[in-house]
Amino acid sequence: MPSNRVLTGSRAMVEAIAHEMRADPKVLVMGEDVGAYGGIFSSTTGLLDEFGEERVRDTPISETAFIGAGVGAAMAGMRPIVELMFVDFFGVCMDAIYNMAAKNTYFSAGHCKVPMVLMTATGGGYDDGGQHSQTLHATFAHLPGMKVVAPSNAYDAKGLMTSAIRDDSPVLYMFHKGLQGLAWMAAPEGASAEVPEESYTIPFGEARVAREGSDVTIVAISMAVHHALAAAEALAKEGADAEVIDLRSLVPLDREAVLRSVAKTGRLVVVDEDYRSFGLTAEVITSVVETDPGLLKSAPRRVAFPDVPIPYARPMEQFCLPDPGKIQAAVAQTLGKVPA
Amino acid sequence: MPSNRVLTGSRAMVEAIAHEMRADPKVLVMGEDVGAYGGIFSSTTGLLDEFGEERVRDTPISETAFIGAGVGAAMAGMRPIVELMFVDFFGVCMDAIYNMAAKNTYFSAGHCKVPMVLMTATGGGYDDGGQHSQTLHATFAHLPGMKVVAPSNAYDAKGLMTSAIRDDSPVLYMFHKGLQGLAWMAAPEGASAEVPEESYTIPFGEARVAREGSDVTIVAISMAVHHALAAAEALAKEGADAEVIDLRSLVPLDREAVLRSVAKTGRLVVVDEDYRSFGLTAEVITSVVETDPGLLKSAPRRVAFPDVPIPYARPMEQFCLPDPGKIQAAVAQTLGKVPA
Amino acid sequence: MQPSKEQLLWMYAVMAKARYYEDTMAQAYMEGKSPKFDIGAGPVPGEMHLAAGQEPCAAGVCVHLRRDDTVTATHRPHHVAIAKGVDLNKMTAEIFGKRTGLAGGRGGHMHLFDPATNFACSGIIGESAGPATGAGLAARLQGTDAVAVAYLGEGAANQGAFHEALNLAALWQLPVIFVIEDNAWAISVAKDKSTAVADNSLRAKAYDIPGVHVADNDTLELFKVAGKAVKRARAGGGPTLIEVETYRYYGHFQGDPEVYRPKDEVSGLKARDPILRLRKHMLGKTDIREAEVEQALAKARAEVDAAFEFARKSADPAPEDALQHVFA
Amino acid sequence: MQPSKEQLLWMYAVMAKARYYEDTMAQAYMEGKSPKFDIGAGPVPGEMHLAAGQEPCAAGVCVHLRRDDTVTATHRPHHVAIAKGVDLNKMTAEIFGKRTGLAGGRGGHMHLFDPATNFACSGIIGESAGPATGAGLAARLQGTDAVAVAYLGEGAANQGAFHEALNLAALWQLPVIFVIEDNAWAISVAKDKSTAVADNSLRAKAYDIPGVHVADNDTLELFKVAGKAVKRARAGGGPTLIEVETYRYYGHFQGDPEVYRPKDEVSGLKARDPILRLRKHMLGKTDIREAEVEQALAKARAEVDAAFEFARKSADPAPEDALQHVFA
Ligand SMILES: Cc1ncc(C[n+]2csc(CCOP(=O)(O)OP(=O)(O)O)c2C)c(N)n1
Ligand SMILES: Cc1ncc(C[n+]2csc(CCOP(=O)(O)OP(=O)(O)O)c2C)c(N)n1
Ligand SMILES: [Mg+2]
Ligand SMILES: [Mg+2]
Repeated sequence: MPSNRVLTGSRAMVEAIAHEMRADPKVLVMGEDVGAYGGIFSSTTGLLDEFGEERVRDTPISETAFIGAGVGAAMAGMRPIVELMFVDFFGVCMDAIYNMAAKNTYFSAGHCKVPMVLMTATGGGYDDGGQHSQTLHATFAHLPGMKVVAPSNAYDAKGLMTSAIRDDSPVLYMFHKGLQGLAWMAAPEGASAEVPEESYTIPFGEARVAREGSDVTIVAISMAVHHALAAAEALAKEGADAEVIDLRSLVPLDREAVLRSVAKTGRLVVVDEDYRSFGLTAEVITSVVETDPGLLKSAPRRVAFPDVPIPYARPMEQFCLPDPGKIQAAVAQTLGKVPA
Repeated sequence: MPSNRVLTGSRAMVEAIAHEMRADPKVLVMGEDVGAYGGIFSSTTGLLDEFGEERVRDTPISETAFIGAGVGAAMAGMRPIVELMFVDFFGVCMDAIYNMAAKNTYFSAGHCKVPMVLMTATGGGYDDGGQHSQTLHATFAHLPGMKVVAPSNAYDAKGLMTSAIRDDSPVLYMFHKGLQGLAWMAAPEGASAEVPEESYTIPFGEARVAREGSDVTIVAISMAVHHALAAAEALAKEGADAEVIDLRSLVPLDREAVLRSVAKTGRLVVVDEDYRSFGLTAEVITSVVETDPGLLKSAPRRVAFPDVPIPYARPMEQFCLPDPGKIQAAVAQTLGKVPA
Repeated sequence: MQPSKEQLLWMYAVMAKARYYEDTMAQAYMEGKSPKFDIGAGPVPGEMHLAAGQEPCAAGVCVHLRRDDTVTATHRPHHVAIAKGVDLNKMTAEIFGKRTGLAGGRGGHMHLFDPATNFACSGIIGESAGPATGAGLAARLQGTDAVAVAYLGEGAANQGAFHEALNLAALWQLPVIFVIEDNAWAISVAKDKSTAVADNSLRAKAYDIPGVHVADNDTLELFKVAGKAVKRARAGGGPTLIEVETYRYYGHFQGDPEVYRPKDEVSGLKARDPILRLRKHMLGKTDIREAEVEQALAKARAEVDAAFEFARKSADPAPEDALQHVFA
Repeated sequence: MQPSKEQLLWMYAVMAKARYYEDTMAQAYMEGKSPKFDIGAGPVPGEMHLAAGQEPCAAGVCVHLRRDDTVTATHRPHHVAIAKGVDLNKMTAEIFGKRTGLAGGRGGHMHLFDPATNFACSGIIGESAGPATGAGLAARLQGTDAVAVAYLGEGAANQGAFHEALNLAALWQLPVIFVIEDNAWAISVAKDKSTAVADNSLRAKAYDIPGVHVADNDTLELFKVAGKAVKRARAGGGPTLIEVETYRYYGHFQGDPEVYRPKDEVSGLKARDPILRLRKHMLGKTDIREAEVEQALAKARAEVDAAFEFARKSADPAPEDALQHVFA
């Protein structure tokens, strides 16, 4: 693969969508500002020009209607990709998502399929306040019937999107704004990646070992993977060798990958930008201890957003967000370096 | 207290509401069929007759509007009690709940208060299908800014409702249909209870030891408490002495009570009617092990609804629901009686 | 536009079948639930919303539909499912929660899904509007002249989903017909306690589409109105909103104490029963013979009896099958 | 109904203050964000939606309001907050994310809450409608003649919350005025690509309430229309829906590439600037003297400059204070 193929997350997403739209006339895109604007977070840049207004549809601010329409179109043989601009807006349209898209397959014993991708922007760190900065991984992963994916880099972004579009079940595709490589928002090094031009898929439920290590397992997803990797580098200098697991999807959840790693390291830190309680961190930790609490040589730690709405002022939001420093501190605790 | 004061859950709720309405003209009730019908699950029986149409308001099927109106009325000095008929319907109005009611206090640094009670019916077991049988505890407990309570008996139902109405923060009051003591739906013995005539409060975040025991801790909430108690009785016959903790509220969550009990028993089973993954069971288990994994002598177990939509047919729904037998089996595993 | 003899007989048969279906279901549902009503007992699980009295809404619209047209119905779906041609055995078995049901008992009375006839329904008020709009969009993108019909109760016309879907369908000029079954009640809440306008068809003005009101549960009038709307939609003329004044004979659900409505309301309505009125019309105003009508009636009843027989005889699902079909 | 001299001067001062506020904010916002725009840099955090051009919507309505009346605004709230009398220092400090802000920096630009003036706003489209309806209900239950005003953009008129709240307010005849600021755009989506009717005031028919359209961003016309609506609401006459044709000078948010709108659109709009038109009216058609106008202008600008000064000088919040005030 030519090394000039380093793409941003958004370019990678768009490439996957465009490829599927070329290959399959049943694929269409709907959402607010997905046309001329190209998606507020550049998730649809250029699609209108190539595919036209019939297949790339700007919608009114009517999430209940256009996501419901996505379900209806999917059941009628189309493969809609629908954008919910910010995941924070789920509250105005959750019924169409969790009670319809996610359940119609079950209610019909699989006789009806809902091959819809709902893509939505997540995450904070750029001071956008409490209704535009949430992650809400667990809000969706807790409810049955949706596959839930959250890529951490451009390579996965393309492969997971291709898999999502080809999946006959509804897939919630959660992309972190800070990983899109937008000209106007800082992104971590490593969010952009070499991306093959040809189409490829990444299976759901297969975590990726982002960094091998032997002393402690750091489990993360989406943006948190980059914080985990940065922490691991810093820890290496202190002589601690951390393994970093990128879950890539919440549903299905690759519990085996976590167990394999913890069986090796005996120590566990789980990092998530979503709210702390009743979230991903608890699910991962419980998945380990319910299998065998003996695997853990020390108390597991979670690094997540505290149970408070997301504050607007930078110092307060940064205080709450996971970051490499907080992860290092948590790892240090699991290593018994500091009092828990 | 006269022993002829054994009330059903619904009677106890209504008594608390009526008492507060008499004491405080700011309290009103809004929702679908809360007037002449008295609430589909008898949560408002008789209130219309006593307080009239201005304070007991039947609404259109417009949850977004009337819950949003509840928020506005609360911020304008009223103390609305709003009913969402089934918790399953949250999808059409979650924005008003989690983005407004739950966040306006924070967004105003407490200068604005939202003293609203949102009461809603939860739970299955009577074959009502996948859009009318959910529990969804974690869906609300995961999101900051709401207190979330779920009584298991009439005594708690009254005390928690009184506390909820008097609280200056939004409170989600989740009552299980099967605990209401409805003439047309079976309820477990123990759901009805002796209830003092006079008004009293129960603080949020204080779990109740429903049964003392020394061998294993069974943590539950709402309907699951009754399954846990039944399992404990059966286990006693087999010589296992189970302690049953009724959490009573999810937010705040009484982690200390769980830790105290597990410190004594060394074994943990968590029971919840809500979906299994990313839920209450994982949060409780993690709260223990992140404090000290050494507390556990065996792998903790969860008994919860599997990650599938709720099936309609009785044999399939019963297969999925927590029950005493499943809890006994889980306890047996923690006691090492059977291979995990 | 006058219905042909075949259309009249078809509508009559559908309405008679739907009526007999609901009356039969009312009986079956109460088995094991009386004398003391216990929702968790008896052969028929769950809640039960019956549509006796509302048959015109089903027959008068679906008579104009093809198999490839989509219908999304409500929590009160039986009459519409029957009119759309959903397999009566599988549907009844589903309502009985049996292995042979449309979804093997996973969905149930409020969740009848039949890809063979493009029929679906839902237990959430207003949920029919979005998917019908999407089916209309699919037809347009697939280049067919199929249409979609969304059924809603008059109570649903105050749900946000109704507004959003009508605007979207009108904006995109999609082939969707929105049919409001105004049975005057949303559980215990009367229309004038829920809706700021007396007639929901007025709301079509908010979307610049045709809105038509059909009074007095009139099958023949609805036949005309719906025929025009379907024709218009097929021709690319966009959506229509129709409100039908209809009657609800049973309670909101079986077991409804009905404390909220006057005891004599239903008897008053039954005096204008739409099936009897249609029969009267057929025998009085057309050359249809009583024998033909009786034959249609007998056939309809036989099919219903057979369906209940099939459902009762069918096996329960295996409990552990609850775990299947979460994903495609 | 003609505005008094005081009312004219008040509206002019509010509009001039709002305009100067937005222009000043536009500058401050870009500090540290140019040459390369980085949303996370500079003294002003987050997104920034400015309302320059939309001042009539704020002044022409709020001139009729009292302190005890409630206003719920949108994600584009500054002009309305200023018209309602929100403390400019605290508001600006909040937008700068400072400790001295309305909420100590927890809320920010889209979440300005001021119990002193009963003002609130929100970042979710349509979220203003429900709470205003509730404030109207509270006024009625408390026996006062206070009213509530909900602001919405024209794009919000297609959100379910809009429909539900209008029906509820109309049904209960609550003292609520719904004001749609039609600035022709919802981010990049033009009104005719989002809304099936050209004029949202038509939608009042769906709720049997008065609907009024105010053309061409006309402050004086809106003054009349809003005055009537507020009077009606105070008198128990129920809600009114008003759509105001207004202008958006800046992009949707600062940093908006505006690829979607013709380059000359804004210059065309500015030729009809509502503040200049109001000034012309005051000087031409009333006995208000230029000196009075200039004085009002100078005072407004001084207040804005002082507020920015206050905000810039104020301290950042303590990071750990993020954990406070989740509950009352
Ligand atoms: C979003 C939502 N809110 C409330 C309910 C509970 N509910 C079920 S049927 C019903 C009344 C519906 O009235 P209408 O739309 O007129 O239909 P009808 O029952 O009269 O056929 C209500 C409130 C629901 N299922 N979904
Ligand atoms: C429910 C919801 N959907 C989408 C958005 C994203 N969004 C923010 S502003 C906006 C456009 C709003 O247009 P309009 O209502 O006309 O107000 P304007 O920006 O023109 O003042 C959109 C789509 C949102 N904040 N909330
Ligand atoms: Mg009805
Ligand atoms: Mg606009």
